Amino acid sequence: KQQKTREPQIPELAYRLKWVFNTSAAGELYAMEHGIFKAAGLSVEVKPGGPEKDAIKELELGHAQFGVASADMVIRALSQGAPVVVAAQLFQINPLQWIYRSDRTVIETPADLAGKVLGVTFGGNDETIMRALLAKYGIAGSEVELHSVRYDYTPFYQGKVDLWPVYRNAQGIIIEEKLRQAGEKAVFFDPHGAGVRFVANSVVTTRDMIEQQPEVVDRFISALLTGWEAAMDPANSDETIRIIHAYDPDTPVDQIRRQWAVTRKFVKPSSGFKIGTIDVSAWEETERIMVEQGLVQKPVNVRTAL
Amino acid sequence: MRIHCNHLTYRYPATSLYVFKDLDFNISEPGFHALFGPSGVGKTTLARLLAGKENDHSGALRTEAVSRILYSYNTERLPGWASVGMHLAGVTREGQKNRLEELETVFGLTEHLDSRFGQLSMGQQNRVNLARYLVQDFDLLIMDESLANVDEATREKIILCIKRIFPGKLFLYISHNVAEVARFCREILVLRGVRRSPQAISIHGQDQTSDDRSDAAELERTMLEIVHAS
Amino acid sequence: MRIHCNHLTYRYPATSLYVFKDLDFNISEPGFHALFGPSGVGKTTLARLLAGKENDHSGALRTEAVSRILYSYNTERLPGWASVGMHLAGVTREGQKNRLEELETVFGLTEHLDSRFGQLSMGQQNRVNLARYLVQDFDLLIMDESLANVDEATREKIILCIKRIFPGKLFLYISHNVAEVARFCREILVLRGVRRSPQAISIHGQDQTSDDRSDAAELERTMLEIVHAS
Amino acid sequence: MLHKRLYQFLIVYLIGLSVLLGFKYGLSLSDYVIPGVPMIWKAAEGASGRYVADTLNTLGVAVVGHMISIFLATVVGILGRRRSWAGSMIRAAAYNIQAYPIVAVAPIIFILLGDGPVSRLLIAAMICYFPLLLSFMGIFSEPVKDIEHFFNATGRMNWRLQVKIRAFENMRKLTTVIVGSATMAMVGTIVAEFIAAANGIGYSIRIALYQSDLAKILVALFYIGIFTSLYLFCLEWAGFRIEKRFETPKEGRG
Amino acid sequence: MLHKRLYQFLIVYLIGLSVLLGFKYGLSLSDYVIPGVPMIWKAAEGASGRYVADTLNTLGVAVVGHMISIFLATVVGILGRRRSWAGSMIRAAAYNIQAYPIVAVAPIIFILLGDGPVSRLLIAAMICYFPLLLSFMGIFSEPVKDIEHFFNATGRMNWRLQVKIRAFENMRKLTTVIVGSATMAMVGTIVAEFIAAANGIGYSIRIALYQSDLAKILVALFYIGIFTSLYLFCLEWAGFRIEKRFETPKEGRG
Ligand SMILES: Nc1ncnc2c1ncn2[C@@H]1O[C@H](COP(=O)(O)OP(=O)(O)OP(=O)(O)O)[C@@H](O)[C@H]1O
Ligand SMILES: Nc1ncnc2c1ncn2[C@@H]1O[C@H](COP(=O)(O)OP(=O)(O)OP(=O)(O)O)[C@@H](O)[C@H]1O
Ligand SMILES: [Mg+2]
Ligand SMILES: [Mg+2]
Repeated sequence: KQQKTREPQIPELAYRLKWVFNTSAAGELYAMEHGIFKAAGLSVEVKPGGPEKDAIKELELGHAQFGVASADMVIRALSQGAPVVVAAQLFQINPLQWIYRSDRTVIETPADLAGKVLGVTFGGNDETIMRALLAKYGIAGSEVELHSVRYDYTPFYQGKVDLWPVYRNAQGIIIEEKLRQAGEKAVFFDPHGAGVRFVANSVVTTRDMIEQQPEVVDRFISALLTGWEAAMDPANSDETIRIIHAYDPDTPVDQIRRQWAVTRKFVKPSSGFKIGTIDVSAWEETERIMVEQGLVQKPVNVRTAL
Repeated sequence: MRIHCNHLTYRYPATSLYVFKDLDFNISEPGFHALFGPSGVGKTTLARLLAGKENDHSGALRTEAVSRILYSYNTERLPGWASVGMHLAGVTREGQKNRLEELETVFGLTEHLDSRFGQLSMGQQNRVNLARYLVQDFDLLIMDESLANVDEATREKIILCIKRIFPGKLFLYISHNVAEVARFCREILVLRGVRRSPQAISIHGQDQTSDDRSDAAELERTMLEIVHAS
Repeated sequence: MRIHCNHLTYRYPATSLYVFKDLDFNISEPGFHALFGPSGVGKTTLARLLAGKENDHSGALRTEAVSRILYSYNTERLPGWASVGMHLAGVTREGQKNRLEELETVFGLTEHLDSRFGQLSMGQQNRVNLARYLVQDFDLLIMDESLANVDEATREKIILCIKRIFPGKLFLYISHNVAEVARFCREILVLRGVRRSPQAISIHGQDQTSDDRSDAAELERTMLEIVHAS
Repeated sequence: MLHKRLYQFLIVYLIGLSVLLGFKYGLSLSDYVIPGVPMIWKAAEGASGRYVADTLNTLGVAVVGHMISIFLATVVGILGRRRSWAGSMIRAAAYNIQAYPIVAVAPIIFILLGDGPVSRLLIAAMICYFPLLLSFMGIFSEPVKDIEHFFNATGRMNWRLQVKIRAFENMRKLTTVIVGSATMAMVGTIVAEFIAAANGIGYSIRIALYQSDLAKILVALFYIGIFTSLYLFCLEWAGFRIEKRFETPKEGRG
Repeated sequence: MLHKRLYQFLIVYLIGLSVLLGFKYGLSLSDYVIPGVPMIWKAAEGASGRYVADTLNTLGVAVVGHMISIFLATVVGILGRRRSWAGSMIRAAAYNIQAYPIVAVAPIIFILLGDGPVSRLLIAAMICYFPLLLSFMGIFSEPVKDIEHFFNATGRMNWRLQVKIRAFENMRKLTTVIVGSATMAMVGTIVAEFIAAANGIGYSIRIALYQSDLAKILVALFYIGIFTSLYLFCLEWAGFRIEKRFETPKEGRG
C-alpha cells in the first residue's frame, strides 16, 4: 500500500479471467508468480472469472482494464456498441469439444452425428458451434436430438446423452479419467478438426486504453505473452504445473499435467508459433457463423476491433 | 357534565338481532354511576359505543362537557417486558406520582410491584389495570367489570377511594353485584333488554362515601328496586 | 369422596414468597363447596395444584374416591370455527344430550347457540364454558370464578340447577361473592394467607337447594363468620 | 384491489428500470452493459409472445409447487411442533436439508429422480417450503392455553384438533405467510428451470444470460412481476374470503 | 443440547448418504455417477482442511448477512405492517423484489456494485430476509388488543411501542423464525459464492461441480451441516436465554 503512494507512476491494472483459476490461465498465473508483470513496471491483479462474470462489461464500467472473453461475447458486445478491442488471441484452437464413449458411440466422420443425442448449452457458444457443424454437414435438425446441458453430467453418465460438451483441456481430462477408472473409454469430437473454426478465449481491452495508454497496453500484452511462452515451455512444465496446482488445489497434479499438455496444443500449435497471434480469418468465420444464426443482427466487421 | 342518549339503535354488523332499539337515558351529573343489567343485555356494547369503539349506530349518544372518555375492562393486560411497578410509573402523568403511590397502597399492590403482570392473580391484574387508568387525564372513566375478580372488601376500599379522590369526574361502573352498586353508586342505569319498555330505568343509589352500614333498610329498598327493574 | 391436604407448602418457581406453608384442610363429603378468600391469597394456585397443573409442592394434597378432576376458569375460550351450539353438541358425552339441552335452557343460552364464541358477551362466554364441563365425566369440578361475569339472578339459577342435577359430585366453587357462597355452599374453605394461622378455616354454609330466602338471620350469621375468617 | 396490486408492481418496476437507465446514461455505458430503451422495446416486441407463454408455464408449475410446499410445511410443522426428541429430530432434519444450497443438492436430486418435471417441482417446492415451515413451526408449537385447556383436561385433544386450534387462532399470520410465500414458489420454479429444465421462463432467462442479453432479462422480469402480482392477488382474495367467512357467520342454524 | 444438535445432524446426514449409496449399490452404478465409500473417504482426507476453512469463511459472511436480514426484515415489516396504501406499497415492493429470482438479479447487482464482498453479502441477505419478512409482517400487523387498548386510548401509542408489544407477545414465534432463518443465511451466502465469489465453500462447491466430483460435494455438505448446526445451536441458546429472562424475572427492584 505504501509503495503505491510513493510510486504512483506504476499503473494498477485489473485483469478479469473468463473462468476460475485453472490450466486455461497458466500464462497469467506464471507471469504473476514470476514477477513478469512487475518487471514490466505494472501492478496487475488477476481476478478469477465465473459464469456470472463478464469481462467486457467490467472493462466498460472501469472495474478492470484487461480481461479474457470468448469471441462470441466480443462480437455480441461490438454489435451493441461496446468499445471493446481484442489485443491477443490466446487459444488458436477452440478447446470446446464433445466427449463420448467410444465403446457406445461411433463417430468417424461428422456425418455420424446424425441420429445421436447431442448435449448443448442452449444459448451458449457450444450450441452455436454445433449448429454450425450440423449446417456444414447438411444434417437437419430433425435428425439429431439436442439435449439441454447444465452443470452436472448425470445425463451423460447415465447414457441418456451420447455427446457432451466439455473444455478439452479442463473438464475433458477429468471426465475422461473418471470414465477410465470405471473401465470405460472416452474420446473427443473436435469441431475444429471438422472444419468449424470458432474462436475461443482472447485478451480484450477498451478502445480508450489503446488510444490513451498504448504503451501500457503493449507492456501488458508482451508481459502476458511472455508469461504464456514460459508456461508453455516444456522445460518449465514442472514449475508451471506447481503454480497451477497452488491456485487450483482441487485438481490433482497428474491431471494438471495432462491438462497442460492439451492446453499447449491449443495455445501453441507448433513450436515456432508465436502465442497470442490473432487469426483474423477465424474471427471472420466466427462472425459469419453468428450472423448466419441470427445471433447478431448485422455484421460488425470484427476485423476493425482486432 | 352529561351523557345523553336519544333513540339509540344498534346491532352488530351482519347480525340480525338488535342490542338497542330507541334506547333513551340521561346521566346529568358527575359522580360514581353504575351501568347494570343481566348478562348479555348490552352493557359492554353501550360502553364501547360511548368510547367510540363501536360505530354505525343510529340515534344520538352524546356527551356534554366531557372531553376525555376512557374505557377500561377486566381482561386487559400489561406488556410483559417489565415489572408492573415500572409500567405504572411509566404511564403516570406528570405530577401524579403521589397519587399513584396512594392508589398502590389502597389497592393493595405495594407487595406486587416487582412482579410481571403474568405472575399476578386475576384480582391483582384487575387492580393494576384500573390503577393505571386512574392516573390518566379523563373526564369519564368506564369500568367494564374492571373489579370483577377482586374480593368484596378490597373492592369496597377501592370504590370509596375513587369516590374520595375524584369527586368531580364521571364514572360508569359496570358490575354484577347488586348490593355494591346500590350502596356506592349515585345513579344506577339498569338496562332491561331490547324487548322491554322502557329499555332502561334510572334508579337513585345510596351513594355512600364511607363504609358505615347504618341505613340497612334504605339499602335493602334500593336493592329491591334494582332487582325488580332488571 | 374426600380432599385431604396436609402440610402443603408451595411457592412459584423462581419466586421467593410462599403461597402456602404447611396448609392443612379437609373436605370429606360430596357437595357444592366453596373456596373463598381475598384476591391473591392462592385460590387459583390451590385449584391448579389439585388439578395437577402446578407441581413441585411439598406436603400432601390427596383425593380419595375422586378419579376425575376437572378445572374450569373464566377466561377460557372456545374455538372460533363453529357456533357455540355445535361445539357444545360436539363435546357432549354419549347419553347426555338431554342434559345438555336442560343446561342450555337454565343457563339462558338457547338464543345464542348460533353465535360464535367471540360474539358472546362475557357472561355468556362464562356460561357456555361452564356448560360444556358439566356434560363431561367428572368427580370433582373446580369452578375458578367460572361465573364471575354473570349476573346474580342467573348465577343463582345455575348454582341451584347444578346442585339439583349433581348431588353426588364434588364441586369447588371459587367466587368473591360472600352472600352467594354463604347461601349455597356446603363447606366454605376460607383461605387466609400464608402469614396467618391457621391458614385455612372451614365454615359450614347454608347449603340451600332452593331460592327461598326464609332464614335471613342464619345467612347473615354465616356471612359474618366468613367475613371475619377472611 | 387488483388494480392496486398491478399499479404497485408497475411503480416498483419503473423505479428499478429508471435507476438502471440513470446509470446507463449517467455513465454513458454502451447497450451491451445496460440496454437502452429502444433495445428493451425491441426485445419486448420480439420476445413478449414467447415470454408470456413461458411465464404462464412457470406460473402453473409454481402454483402446484406452492400447494406442495404448503402441504409439506404443514406436515413437517405438525410433526416438528412437539418439544420432544422426535419433534426436534424432525426440525433438525428439515433445517439440515434446507441448509444445503439447492445448487449443490440439485445434482443429487437429478440422479435420484431423473430430470423430468418431478425434479423441477421438487426444487421449486424446496425453495418455497422453508419460509412456510418456519412460520408454521412457530405457530404450531405455541399452545393456545385458554382454548386448549378444556380439550386437554377432558382427554379430547388429538394432534388434528391441536393443529386446527392453533392454525385458526393464527389465521391472519398464516394467510400473510402463505400469500407471501407464493413469490417464493415462483422464484423457486424459476431457479429450478434455470438449473434444470428445458422450458419455462427460468430457462429463457438462462439463455438470455448466456447471450448477455439484459434487455430480454428485463422483459422477463416484467412478465414475472405481472403474473406474480396476479397470483398474489388471487391468494389474497381467497384469504380475505376465508377471514370474512369466520368473522361474520351466517345467522340461523340448520 | 449441542450434542443433541450434532447427533441429529449426523443421523440426517448418514441417512441421506445411505440412501445415495443404497442407490449406487442397488443399481450398481459406477463411481462417476455416485462415488463409493473409499472415494468419499479419500475426498474427505484430501479436502477437509481447506473445506473447514472455507466453511468458516462462509459462516462468517452468513452471520453478518443474517444480522442484516433481520434488520431489513424488521424495518420492512414495521413499515409494511399498516393496512394503509403506503404499507401495502412497501409490501408490494418487498414482494416484487423477492419475486425476481436471484439468478436473474445477480448480474444486475454485479453491474451496479462490482464483485466485492458487498455483493456477496447483499445476495446472502436477500435470500435470507424474505422468510423473516413474511413472519415479521404477519406478527407486526396483528394487533394485541388487550394490551394495546390502553396505549391507544391514552394517546401513548407510537410505532415503537406497538412493534415492541407485538414482538414481545410473539417472542417464541419470532425466535423460531430467526433461528430457522439462519440456515437460509447460510444457503444464501453459499449461493452468492457459487455464482460470484472467489472464496468460501460455495466457490469450492462450484469447482467440485464443474469437475463433476460428487465425493467432494458430499464432504462439503458435511461441513456445511456441522457448522450450520453449531450456529443454530448458538442462536437457540441465545433465544432460550432471552425467553428465560422474561419468564422468571429476578425478585427485588433496585
Ligand atoms: N361482536 C359481536 N358480534 C355479534 N354480537 C355480539 C358481539 N358482541 C356482543 N354481541 C351480542 O350483543 C349482546 C350484548 O352484548 P354485551 O357484551 O354488550 O353484553 P353485556 O351486557 O356486557 O353482558 P355481560 O354482562 O355478560 O358482559 C349479546 O347478546 C351478545 O351476544
Ligand atoms: N405464575 C406465577 N408466578 C409467580 N407468582 C404467581 C404466579 N401466579 C400467581 N402468583 C402469585 O401467587 C399468589 C396467589 O395467586 P392466585 O392466582 O392463586 O390467587 P387467587 O387467590 O386466585 O387470587 P384472585 O382472587 O385474585 O384470582 C399471588 O400473590 C400471585 O401474585
Ligand atoms: Mg360485558
Ligand atoms: Mg384466581
